[in-house]
Amino acid sequence: MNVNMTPFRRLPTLPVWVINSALTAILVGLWPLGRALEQNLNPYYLQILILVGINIMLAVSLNLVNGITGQFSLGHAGFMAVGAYTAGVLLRHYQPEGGAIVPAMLGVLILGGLLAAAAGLIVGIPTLRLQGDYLAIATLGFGEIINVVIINTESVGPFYVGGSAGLHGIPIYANFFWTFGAALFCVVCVWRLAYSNKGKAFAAIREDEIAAGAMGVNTTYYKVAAFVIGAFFAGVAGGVSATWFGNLDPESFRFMRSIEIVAMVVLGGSGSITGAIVAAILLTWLPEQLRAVQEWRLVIYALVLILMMIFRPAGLLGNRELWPVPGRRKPAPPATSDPDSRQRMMAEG
Amino acid sequence: MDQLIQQLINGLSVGATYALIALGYTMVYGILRLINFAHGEVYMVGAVSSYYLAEWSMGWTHSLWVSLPIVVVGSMVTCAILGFLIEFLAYRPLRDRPRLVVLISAIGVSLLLQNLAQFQAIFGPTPKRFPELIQSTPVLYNAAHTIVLTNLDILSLGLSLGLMVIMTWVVLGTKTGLALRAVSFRFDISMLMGINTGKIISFTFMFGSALAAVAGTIDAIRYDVRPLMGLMPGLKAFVAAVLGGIGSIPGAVVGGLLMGLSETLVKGYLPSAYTGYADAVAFVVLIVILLVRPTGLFGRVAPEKV
Amino acid sequence: MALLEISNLSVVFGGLKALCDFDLSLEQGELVGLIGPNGAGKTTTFNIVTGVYRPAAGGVRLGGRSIAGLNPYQINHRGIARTFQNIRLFAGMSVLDNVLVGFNQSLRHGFVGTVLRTPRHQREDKRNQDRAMELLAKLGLDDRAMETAHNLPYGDQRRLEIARALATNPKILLLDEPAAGMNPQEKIELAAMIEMIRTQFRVGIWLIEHDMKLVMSICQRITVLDHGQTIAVGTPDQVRADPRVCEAYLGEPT
Amino acid sequence: MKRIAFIVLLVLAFGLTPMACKQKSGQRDNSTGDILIGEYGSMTGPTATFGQSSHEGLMLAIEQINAEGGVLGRKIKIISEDDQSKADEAVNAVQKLINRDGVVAIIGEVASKRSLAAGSVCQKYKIPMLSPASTNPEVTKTGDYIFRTCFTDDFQGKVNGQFALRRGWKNVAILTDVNNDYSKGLAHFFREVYGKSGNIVADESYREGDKDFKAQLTKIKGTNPDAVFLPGYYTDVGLILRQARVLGLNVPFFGGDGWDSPDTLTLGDVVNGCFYSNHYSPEDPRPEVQAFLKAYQAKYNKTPDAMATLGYDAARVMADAIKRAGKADPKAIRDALAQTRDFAGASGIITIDAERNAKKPAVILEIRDGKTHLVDTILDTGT
Repeated sequence: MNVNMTPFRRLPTLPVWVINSALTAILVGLWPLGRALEQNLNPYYLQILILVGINIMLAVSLNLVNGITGQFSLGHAGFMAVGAYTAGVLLRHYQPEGGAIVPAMLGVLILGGLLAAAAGLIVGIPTLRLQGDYLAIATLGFGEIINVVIINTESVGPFYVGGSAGLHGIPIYANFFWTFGAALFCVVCVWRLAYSNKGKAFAAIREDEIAAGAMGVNTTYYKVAAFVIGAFFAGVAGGVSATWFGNLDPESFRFMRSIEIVAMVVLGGSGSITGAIVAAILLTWLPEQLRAVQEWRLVIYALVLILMMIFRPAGLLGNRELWPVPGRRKPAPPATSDPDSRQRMMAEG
Repeated sequence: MDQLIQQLINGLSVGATYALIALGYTMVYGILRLINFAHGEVYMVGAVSSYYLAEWSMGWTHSLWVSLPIVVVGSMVTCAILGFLIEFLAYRPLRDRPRLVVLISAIGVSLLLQNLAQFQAIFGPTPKRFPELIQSTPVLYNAAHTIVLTNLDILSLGLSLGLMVIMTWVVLGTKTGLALRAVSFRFDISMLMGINTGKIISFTFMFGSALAAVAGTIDAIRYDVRPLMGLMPGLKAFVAAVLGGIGSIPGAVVGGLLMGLSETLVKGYLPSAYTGYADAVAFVVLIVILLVRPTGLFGRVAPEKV
Repeated sequence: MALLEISNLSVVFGGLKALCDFDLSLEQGELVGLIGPNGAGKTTTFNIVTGVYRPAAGGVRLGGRSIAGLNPYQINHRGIARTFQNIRLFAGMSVLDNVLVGFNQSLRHGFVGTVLRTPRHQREDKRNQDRAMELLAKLGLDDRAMETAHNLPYGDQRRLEIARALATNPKILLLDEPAAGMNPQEKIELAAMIEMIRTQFRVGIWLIEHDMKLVMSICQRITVLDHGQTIAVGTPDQVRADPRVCEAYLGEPT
Repeated sequence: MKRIAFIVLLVLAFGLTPMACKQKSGQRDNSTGDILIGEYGSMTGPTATFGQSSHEGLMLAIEQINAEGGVLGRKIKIISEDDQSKADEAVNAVQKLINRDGVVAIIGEVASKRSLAAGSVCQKYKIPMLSPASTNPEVTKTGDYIFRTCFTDDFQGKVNGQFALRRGWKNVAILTDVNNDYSKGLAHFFREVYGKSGNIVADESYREGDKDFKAQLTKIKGTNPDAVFLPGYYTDVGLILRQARVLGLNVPFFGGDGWDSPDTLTLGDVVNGCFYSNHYSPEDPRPEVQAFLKAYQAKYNKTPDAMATLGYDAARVMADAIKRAGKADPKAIRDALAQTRDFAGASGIITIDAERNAKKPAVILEIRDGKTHLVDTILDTGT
């Protein structure tokens, strides 16, 4: 037998019920873990930890759209705003207490996600006909429109929205458990979508949209699906952040926020889910570490972005994951999410 | 009626800025298919450098005709050098990389320039009024003073149209322009044809940045100078370029003027409660244009799929 | 009625008739060729039939139902699969994944099933993986299953494209210059493989090819196009004897 | 493999090291050494002008206090954090100041929405927060640890409304910044007072960062107002006035303390005959005012704007409270802050009322030939 020829061999994987129960156990375990952290960890580090959780959700969900499906969206913060305002406005209005908190949280987070997903559907169906930069700029425009609408809305019916002053006095119910529970859910969903037979269609669209269509992949459906799922989790992340900070500023959902999230996806390596997580941790931690250098903070942050792109353009992980994925043992070369082969040919002679 | 005419003048005057910035976008995009996200910041640097040049030159001369050329040419040269450096340091090493990577690098450059400019030692965050080089004064007006056209309105409109003509001539009438068109048409082949593509791209960036410097100088004179002034005009000028058909020189100018007009008319004629939405206009226009006619008004018509 | 019926198909690009009144019928298990000089409109014909372009006039019927104007993926679902003149693999994905995308349309579970990893999802995933490996084995690519597609040698990329098309379980397979860039030995193997596909997968094959020897040796019928016009139809021998074909290929007889 | 090791190292270096050496919140010993006071503000971003201005005033005050020997025999040390003009960043900054640096009190922010965001954190950890310039009435309602040394929007809005009525202006147009809650707040309370007997002929808006206002000004001009209420910041006032004059809109403009800046005074002809409400008049002979103006000029070589004055006063009020508290303890400082009575600040005689707001009269200044002239003093808005 030829030893060098190692054809396809299924990686040993645990039975699904084992994995599913393990995930459930982790989810349940987050509660006591969160309580322990909240009691013992310095609140400043807890704050950063929560931000890490929110950013993981944002980066991983955007990765489904930008990295895996190859649709360049710059409107993620807009979807986040939809979820954040849904959760914030409702919780502030109804002020649930006691036993009502848990179902209320679950309700507003899911509702926020669903409304963000609906926004994703409305934006996605027309704009996903566009490609590359045009899509980017259209989604960016959408984010700005959402911002302008919020600034000009004092209230909707009986609900106070706050307009440009922002929304304040949202009860702070989010904690470690909600944040990382939602993040875990998001990561598991995106992971399973990306690395399943069905999810191969997402990557196929990134690689070659015309060929994917000819192979029977309903490209519009999958593109919109990626967009809607991404928007859903952005909405959930927004909801968590609204009820963690207790207040919302419409300015914090403008395109610079979207760009921060895109930076996480690219820095981690487009298409790599664990990469997005690592980058979300790094890019949340780095600015806090840089507080020591005062006014140089953002200058250094900008330089890190540029240097990182020049010296590690495929991101930290390329499109690999931190550990082998079933059916993907051999690492692929850096994915070029660019449909226009011309860009690739632009190597200097 | 007078008010409408005045609003049209206002709109064209705002649009002239967008047009000038859009010209630079269109050049760079036409050749590299790259949204030069830092272009708005180059415009800002143009304004900042013209501010310093004006301060310096007015320290030893009182003649407008000495000062003005120094300011304009000086800031154009500064920005051309900046444009060259940005391309050389932040984009050129990424030439064969996916666009997303280049875009992040561009955003990095943009953030860098914004934050450097906010340093007290460099410029500081506070808006600064331009030294009194040219005052905005009405030159054409009717008896009731209900229609006013200022010298700066005329200057900015004239410059954007004039530069449009010059650029068209450069692209269509010179040897460099021919190479430029070749590179923009087929990058790979033009390289084989012996065109120094690196040089052409540098030229494009320098030219586009110099145009942004002109816009920056005019706006510095008309309004004031601030470190974050490039953000929104940068975005809106890009929308203008797309509206006119990206890659098209007259398209950029027409797109810019149309953007200015539509914004002004929304502010001027919508009921007060809705004028706050004026900033959304640009983006609504953008999305509609992209959906109805992605090639823009003057864009090359893509091969029709029958 | 034949499985694939094309009648009076026409397409216009910017006033230019790229294809004019094209007719064809193709039965299951048949192998029909489409030849013609460069720019004759061969690939355009494929693009219309597979839904990339919309026809200006004429009908395309598959199994008696019109498929003209449908989206590419819908046409693929109806049973037409194709390869491309310039190879369009999912270059960054593994060979196996390329084929698995072809099975995508046969999946019966939704996104929820995927996320929950329901038993049905697991069954389908496993079955498709086995089928994909089986398919790759038939085309001699099984030992390359885990390689990245764009690392494959040229000939293997062509074969992978065919394997991927077959994964969509087509009734009709459209091959666009499968022998382009192959050496004579590879071409012989290709001819054998096409024959194997025709009999084993029981598909009708419609072939665009420049290599006359290959076309003449395996096709049952041949259509010749020139400037969008059909100039000859018939068996290889009839076509070979047609003076207009010689003229189209060799220029005006002097 | 090397790559993974590299990443793990990165994560360790960045993420886990400080996590490991965690410390419990606010358990720093505050009885000796420098007295730590936190400051957070918009040193960068769209409102950096005001953050930096307020910071300069604050640093001047601290420098003076330390030069005089500090308070309680100890020096005051300011730990300054930038929030990039973002509310979320303000929360992070305050979390760091309280829980990592262990400050005993906090000064900030100039913008109300960021004070509201960070104020709830200060309230939670019971660290007194003194805002130099957040004027939204809601800010001090966050809790009993939140104070301010400036006017509130309702007071200043009503002052301007009353002033417009006293001037006998029948028709007034309003031009607000939609992005700015200060501007919107002032306009809101102005309408409440002026709208009762005056006539608001136009109610237009612009957005922070806009530079061309001709569309709105043309529209306003068409309504022939007697005056225009412009409750914005001086960064926009200059642009707006110059454009208004070019368009031939030659009526008086008036606004709030956002106008107060040397930049406004040097505008020349266009600003002649305009009015704004402010905390103090630079002509005020009180020694606190004149000493501050001189010291500021000496240190920064420029005239202070309202933010610098407010930052200066906030720091002095804070130092005074610590002195009266007798110890650098958050609770004691809070109680002392609440007891502030008739403190002679540069921006007026400050008394902290039961709602933890500063009570001080407003002055109306008229700008003529590059100078301000006191035309009115209003303490009670009577509504």
